[in-house]
Amino acid sequence: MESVNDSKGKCGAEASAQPQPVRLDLAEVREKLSRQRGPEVWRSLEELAETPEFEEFLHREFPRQASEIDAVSRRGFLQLAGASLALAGLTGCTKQPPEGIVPYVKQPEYIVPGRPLFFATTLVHGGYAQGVLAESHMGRPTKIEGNPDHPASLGSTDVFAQAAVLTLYDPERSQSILHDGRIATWGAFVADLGNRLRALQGLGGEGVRILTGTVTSPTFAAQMQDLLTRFPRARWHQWEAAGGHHGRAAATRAFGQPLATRYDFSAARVVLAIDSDVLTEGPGNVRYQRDFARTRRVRKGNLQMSRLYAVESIPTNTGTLADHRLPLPAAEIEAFTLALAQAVGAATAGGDVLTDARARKFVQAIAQDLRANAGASIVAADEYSSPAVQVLVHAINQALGNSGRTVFHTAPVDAAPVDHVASMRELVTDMSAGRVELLLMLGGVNPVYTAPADLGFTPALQKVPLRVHHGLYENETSEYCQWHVPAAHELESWGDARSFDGTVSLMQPLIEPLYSGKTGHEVIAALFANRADATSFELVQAHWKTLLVGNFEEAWRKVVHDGIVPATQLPPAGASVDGGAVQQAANDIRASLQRARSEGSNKVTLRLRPDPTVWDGSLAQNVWLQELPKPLSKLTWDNALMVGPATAERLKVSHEETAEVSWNGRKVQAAVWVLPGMAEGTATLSLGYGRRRAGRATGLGFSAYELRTSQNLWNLPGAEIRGLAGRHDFACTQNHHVLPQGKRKSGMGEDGEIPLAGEQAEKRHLVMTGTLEEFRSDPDFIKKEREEPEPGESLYPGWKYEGHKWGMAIDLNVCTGCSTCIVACQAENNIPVVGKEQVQRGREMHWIRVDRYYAGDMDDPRIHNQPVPCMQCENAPCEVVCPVAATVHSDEGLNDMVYNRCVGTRYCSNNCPYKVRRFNFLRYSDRETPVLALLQNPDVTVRMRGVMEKCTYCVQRIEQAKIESKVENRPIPAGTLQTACQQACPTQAIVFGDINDPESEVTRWKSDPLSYGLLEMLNTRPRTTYLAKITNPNPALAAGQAHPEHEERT
Amino acid sequence: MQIFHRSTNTLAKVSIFGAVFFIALFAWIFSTLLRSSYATGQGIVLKQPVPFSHDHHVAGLGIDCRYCHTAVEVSNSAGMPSTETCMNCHRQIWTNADLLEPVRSSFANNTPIVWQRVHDLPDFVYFNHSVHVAKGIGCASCHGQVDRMPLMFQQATLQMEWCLACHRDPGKNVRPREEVFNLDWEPTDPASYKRYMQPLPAAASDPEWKPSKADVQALQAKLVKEYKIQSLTSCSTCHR
Amino acid sequence: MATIDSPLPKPYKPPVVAPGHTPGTVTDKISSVVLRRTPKWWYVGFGISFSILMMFLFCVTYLFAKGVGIWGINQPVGWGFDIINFVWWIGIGHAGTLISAILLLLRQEWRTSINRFAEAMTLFAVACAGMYPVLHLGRPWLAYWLFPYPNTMGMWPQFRSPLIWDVFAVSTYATVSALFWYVGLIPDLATLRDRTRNRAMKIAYGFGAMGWRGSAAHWHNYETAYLLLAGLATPLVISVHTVVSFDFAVGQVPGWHATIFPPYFVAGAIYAGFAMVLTLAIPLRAAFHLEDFITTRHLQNMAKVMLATGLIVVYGYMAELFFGWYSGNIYERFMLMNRATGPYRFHWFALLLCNAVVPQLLWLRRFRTSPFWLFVISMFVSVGMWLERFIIIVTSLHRDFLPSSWGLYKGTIWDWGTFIGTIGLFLSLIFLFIRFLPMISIFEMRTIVPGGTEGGEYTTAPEQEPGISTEQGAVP
Amino acid sequence: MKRPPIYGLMAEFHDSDELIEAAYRVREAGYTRLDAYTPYPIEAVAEATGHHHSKLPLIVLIGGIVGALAGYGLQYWAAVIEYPLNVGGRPLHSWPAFIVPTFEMTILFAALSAVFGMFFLNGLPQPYHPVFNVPRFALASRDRYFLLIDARDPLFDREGTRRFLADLNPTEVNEVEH
Repeated sequence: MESVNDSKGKCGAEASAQPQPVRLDLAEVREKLSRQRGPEVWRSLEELAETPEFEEFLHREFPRQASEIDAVSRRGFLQLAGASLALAGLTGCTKQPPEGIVPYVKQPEYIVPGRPLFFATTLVHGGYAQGVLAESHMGRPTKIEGNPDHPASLGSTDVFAQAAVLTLYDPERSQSILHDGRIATWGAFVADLGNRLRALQGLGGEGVRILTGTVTSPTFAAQMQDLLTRFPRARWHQWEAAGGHHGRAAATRAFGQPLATRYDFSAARVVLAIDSDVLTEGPGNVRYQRDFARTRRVRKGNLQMSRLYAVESIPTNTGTLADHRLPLPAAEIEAFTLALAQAVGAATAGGDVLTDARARKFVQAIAQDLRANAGASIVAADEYSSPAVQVLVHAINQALGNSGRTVFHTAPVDAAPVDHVASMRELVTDMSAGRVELLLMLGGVNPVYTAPADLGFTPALQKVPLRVHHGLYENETSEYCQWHVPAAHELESWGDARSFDGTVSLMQPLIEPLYSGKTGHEVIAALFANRADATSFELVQAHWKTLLVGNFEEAWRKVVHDGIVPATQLPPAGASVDGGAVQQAANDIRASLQRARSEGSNKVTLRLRPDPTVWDGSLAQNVWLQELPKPLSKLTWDNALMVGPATAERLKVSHEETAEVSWNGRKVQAAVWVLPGMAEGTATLSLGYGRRRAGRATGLGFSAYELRTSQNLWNLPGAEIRGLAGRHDFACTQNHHVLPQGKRKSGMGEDGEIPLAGEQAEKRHLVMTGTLEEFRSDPDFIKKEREEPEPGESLYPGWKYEGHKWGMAIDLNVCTGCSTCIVACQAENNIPVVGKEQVQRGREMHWIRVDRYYAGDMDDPRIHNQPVPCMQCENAPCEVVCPVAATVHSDEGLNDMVYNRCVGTRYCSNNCPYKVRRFNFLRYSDRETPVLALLQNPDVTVRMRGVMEKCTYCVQRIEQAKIESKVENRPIPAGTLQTACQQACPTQAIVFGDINDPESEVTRWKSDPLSYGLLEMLNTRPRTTYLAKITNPNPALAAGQAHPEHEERT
Repeated sequence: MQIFHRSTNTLAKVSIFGAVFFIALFAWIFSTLLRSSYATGQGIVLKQPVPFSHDHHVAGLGIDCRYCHTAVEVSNSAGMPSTETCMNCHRQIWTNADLLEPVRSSFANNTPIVWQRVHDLPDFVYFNHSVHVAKGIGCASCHGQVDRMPLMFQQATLQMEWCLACHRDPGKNVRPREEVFNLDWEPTDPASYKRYMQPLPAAASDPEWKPSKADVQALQAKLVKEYKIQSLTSCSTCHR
Repeated sequence: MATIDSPLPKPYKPPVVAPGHTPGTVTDKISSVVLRRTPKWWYVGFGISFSILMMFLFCVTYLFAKGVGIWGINQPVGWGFDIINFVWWIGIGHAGTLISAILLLLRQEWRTSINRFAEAMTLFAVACAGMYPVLHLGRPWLAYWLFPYPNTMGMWPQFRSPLIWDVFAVSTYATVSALFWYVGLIPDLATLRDRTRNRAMKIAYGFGAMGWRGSAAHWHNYETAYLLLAGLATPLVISVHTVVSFDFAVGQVPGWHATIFPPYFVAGAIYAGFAMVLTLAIPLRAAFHLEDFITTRHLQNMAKVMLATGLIVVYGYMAELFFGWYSGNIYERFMLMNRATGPYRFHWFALLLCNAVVPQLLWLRRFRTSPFWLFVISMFVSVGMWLERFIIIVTSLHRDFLPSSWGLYKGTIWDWGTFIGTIGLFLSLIFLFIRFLPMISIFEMRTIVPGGTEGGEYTTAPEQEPGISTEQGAVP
Repeated sequence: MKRPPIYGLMAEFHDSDELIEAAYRVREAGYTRLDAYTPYPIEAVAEATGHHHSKLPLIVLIGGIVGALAGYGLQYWAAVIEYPLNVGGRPLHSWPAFIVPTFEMTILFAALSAVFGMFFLNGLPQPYHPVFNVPRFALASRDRYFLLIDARDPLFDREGTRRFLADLNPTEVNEVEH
């Protein structure tokens, strides 16, 4: 497509201009290195990385702790030039600059100028597939939606999928093949490696090693098989930093083979999450959320509701939804699991392992509840629990007869289910022994940064004569490689991958590779099958030619169209847990419990987790994810060493204080963040930060990998935390600010603001809650709490809205706080990213936010999530005060915001009781970088400096739907008009529609007795309303754990 | 002692009225400038790579608008013809006219022709062709008698007040859907009037009869009803 | 007050003008200030103020280049120094018109010697205030959209918005006080025209005097016009700060949405205004030896007005607290608790100290009659009134309805630069004024000295005031 | 009537009472075209010279009314007729909100008509005036009081009037050139 080619040219030119400085720096170094080899020189490279110049350069690349005065000038995209350009931008009566029209030379028949197209394709995260529909405007992918036909999506997505488009256009992506830091050609690359390989081929590929992440792509697997037959002595290693290591180990122990486990939450009446965020993390999370939500939608007619227990050491989104949440230290959780296993007869009873009375009470109650719902319950522990715990969990599910009903064990989903840790260890030993001639690292793996610290990967790597790195970005690893090959983004390439349940879905390109990236398929084919010109299209199609049944052309066409290959879901495998393994697990737990309990009180268990937004660090350069407030902590642009208030007290460390974490002689510095709800004696630090070579993400946060060893991937018992004097400025979007005096009260934000906020939130009935029991006994119990003013209370008569009357309802009962809506909104509405320094000043731009409130005891708080978009008030306080009528009501009751009329008094924002308006204090939207222009949604104005903006209910979608209905002279079909947040929401917690239509879903929700509006007593008459959060406590526990909501409303 | 000359008295008095007069004058100049073709680009012919004549192709050869502007009925953009569209004919005719060299080379080298946009709305305005066409707003209503334009120019001011004028009273510009692409359609032409207006006024039987202003308004009122045309002046109708 | 005779034996009241003055002497004395050679300290003072003004221009340039993001404002706190300063200056800009208009209607002859520069101060304060509504805009180059004028967009201002009311109120106020001031100046300009020996100045003053010659007929229309203007300015001056208070009272925010605001703001304005008049009058009086005309009587009366309005303001605070408690509205209550215990508690206590505690000293004559103490106290009041606006705007906004959106505000160096910069502008204008125009209304002074029709009060001062240096009028 | 050789005769007095006294005498003598000049407004002088009513209040009243109508009219037309918009669910004609600008417009127009009305009635600006030809008239803006008899007065007689004025014991009598 011409337009694409054309744009591609531009971007190439522009973007290669941008990161020039770093290239040059390293180029010089590499030159030196290429002349004389040897470890000492490499060390000098690391030294260079520490030099002030380099540091200084990094800071230029991504400024941090910007000071008061020139904070602004430091922000790259705010040059004066820009400002003056902006002046000419949106003003009412300026003369337009001349504009060209570039029509096609030959117009593809399927393209209608101005109309978007949707293509089914696949995005891969941690090796697992999520089927998506990509929206393409004139050949530019601009937005990702879920693929309704795909089992891992059902039309929704997670945050990573939503943010994928940004990575696609990211000007920081590596843009050309590099040889020793100098730009080289694909031909040269193939030639160079070809020579080496020919030499090695004689030896059957001795010394050829390939390192990838988790691979589920059938085509790629087949290619590897073929490769290993041609090069029998070559080895394929895998390292997925945040992969399913414990899970695989546990399965192998329990079933003798690395079976995969998946759940069917729609069939579960009782769910117990053991130290696991099973609902919102992992390959199946979107599907799981959808299924689980189905069992929680309490409405007037429908009082069926599942029950969720969460026993966890770290507060999770799953925990926030739980009817009963029990915070326990990691070791105690293991004990808890053992006790539970004994209680349900999954493990042989033998001595009470629990010391905590409350835990004991929980075990009894839960066990009873589980037994009562045998076969219709799920006990879930995820990757981060020890294998022993997971073995017991398998046993428990089996004992309860859940296996095969709600819990399914299938053949492994990944193509080569090896133990990644072992695989890495083998690789490193061979490298250090000099047995590796050529190491080919595919798919953006970054072992220099992510490999277990104890293996000593980096020094070993330097013993390998030829090192090749292939990935989207240059990173710590590519720095150590002679060859770097840019990878093609999923949206640029053909491919295939399996989702959590094994279903294969197809990947098709929406745009030619912007930065001439190559897919893994192509690299393998070029190097090992002598097919330098083979395209991934040919390779993928060739692979499926034999496998698709029926007429290939039709079948292929259908597969490409639907995005999924039919009947590829993995069937449940009958598997039984080995009794010995259970016994073994029990003993292990007893042993570790011994150790834990004998331990000194100054020790904590440090738990490592993948970061909720940047995952294992591979997404660090995606600024949407960086600026996305992390669930619960609401941190942006950083990770932190999280501890509970009590623990912080005990360890004498305070909020935002830098501290030293030491474990087994390894030390890391990190800043402390006091997080309510953390279990006593537990600390957590997420992976993915402290990158040394990651463009704009360089130097953000603290690297957890330096503590992570092959033995302890997730749990580091007996870690020590020592407070240092220093301070770290975090950027948090809720109840946390840089204080006037720059001082901090220990923990809990300024002057203990966080508990105060929680207390006020409950006083003000912002999140209305109740129990299923209350609802059953009096369906109107929420109504009675509402402070809705009488219709006649206003001096003025109300407005009548004929025709459409748009409204939205949000079901707090199923909102997990996963924050997908935020990124979806950002992508749909061209919402700019403002950067850490501006977030610290409280200027983030997200149109929808997820409010989080803690109430009660800060060590075991009640946690509420509440998504807050614009309320589209009928009596909008913002409109009355706008002097220029830049925000007024539409005939359909939308609170229109007209950017081009706004003069920026900010009066509307001051007067908005919901504080949902966002102001362009500076020039936030990047108009300099051409490639980012391709990302913009053409149906939404890109806002300039000095104007107000806010949620519009995706008015561009509304207008499009209306126009189509008018042109085709038919009503808008039900369910076709969705807002971006609604469409992306995995639990379908958001519905939007026409309130004047009695049949519409939104009308039904709003007429439910659980429906209420935020701050109704202000008589703003919000169009966005909420459904109260209903919990289903276990009577046996409710007594003990007097349910908060009672006193809350008395 | 005397400081000022006699004449200053008159001068001083006049200057007071003069001030008022000058303020008024500047206000008038300002508002005319804002509406001048300098500010609006109205009536200005832009230099195009190929001096394409709508006059020749539409009036002369009778090519329908939609032959080139293919998307006008289905999309917000009317769509610009691809080089291929031009070549469909110019493979056969005027195959070596110098004027058409850019077209041929574009087709040969597969490089798009870059036209100058004549009707250029600000980026914060979202206009949709398909809905206007569907509601019976003729091309001529905004683009003027394109078939009388040897070289294309912008006929209307395209200023907000101009859009509003029609959005507040769409009846003025509505015409039968069948006539949307007929650039010369005349509401007062008896033949066409009789075709679309039911019931006809009694006088219409008279062969000499011509529809009066009132008759035309009656027709437009009928169409507005029939096409369910609303007066849309909400901001989000155009600004998103 | 001064002229109302009480049945009780009259206590000693210092005269409004020291004895021994005649129309001639007052004319010479006051015009001499303008006609004499410029004193050294004037250059120094003006130089300093002007350089501050230059710094202001620098800040504004940077502001226009970068955007309001260079200030400390943020999501919950959308208004900061910009609107605080606006309200503060507008408040200060009330004393002048009040003194000249209301006191004129009340026949307070003591106003005569202070009204002229009080009016000037009003104009300059309004000029400073008037800039902020433009500066605080995200897109200041579009400020003209706030005025109703026919445009190609077919758009008009949104007349329900208090900001539009501000536009009308402030521009009207600026115009009317300018006219009032100028009309008052005409006869004095004539005086200067006849006094100055410098040809250029003669023309300049003559131009301003419009050929005024003190004809009886003219005086008659003139007096009528002046009286009518006073009558119009009085409701106007009250309306202006009422409208400014609407900016907040019309809002929903707890701490803004209060019916007490209009009276409480007006009182506050007068309070601040008189404070500023004193802050200027006391040094000027000393610098130009005007003790004869700005006597302790004036200082006392102004002090009394300050005390009275100060008490009204304090009543406003009390009322707010009471409403907060009595309404039982949890948002109101929280807002007040937050003022007293939240992150800005120190500002709040400082405010109470400056506005409520310190001015109570004015109950004592010793402080009322001591220029030094009056100067100090009025400084306190000026600071206090600025803090009051800070409390109203910032502490109300930073923690409003949704605890999730709470924030903090802190002015940046640019906020301070702009604020101090406007003070530079203000002082520069004041310096120019005292240099080139009579800072006391000469013709009105003539009316109250012996020989003047209304005559002075012949109460004798206990100690004789220093003699007057008369300078012969310029008669060729 | 042909232009008399001089503009008139001007007598200078030392204080206001003498001036008032003189003014009455002049009018008793039947002079009608006379004017007095004083350093500050003196009601009695206005009475004496017969200038004691002004049309200004009426002008101001009219100005005020026009302002009020213009103010309210503008708002009503813009908000209800020209571009009716639903602003925060308030009715198009939200009269309470329209009061403030109306009031301000009233004051503005009234004030403007007061000032310009005064200029108009006083015939200002008039930088040149014959009286300035009398050197000592500069003191009229200090502490001297002047009485002028216009030469166009029917009773005016250059010598006679001069003598008549001299009898009112002024400090001097001056002829005023055109």
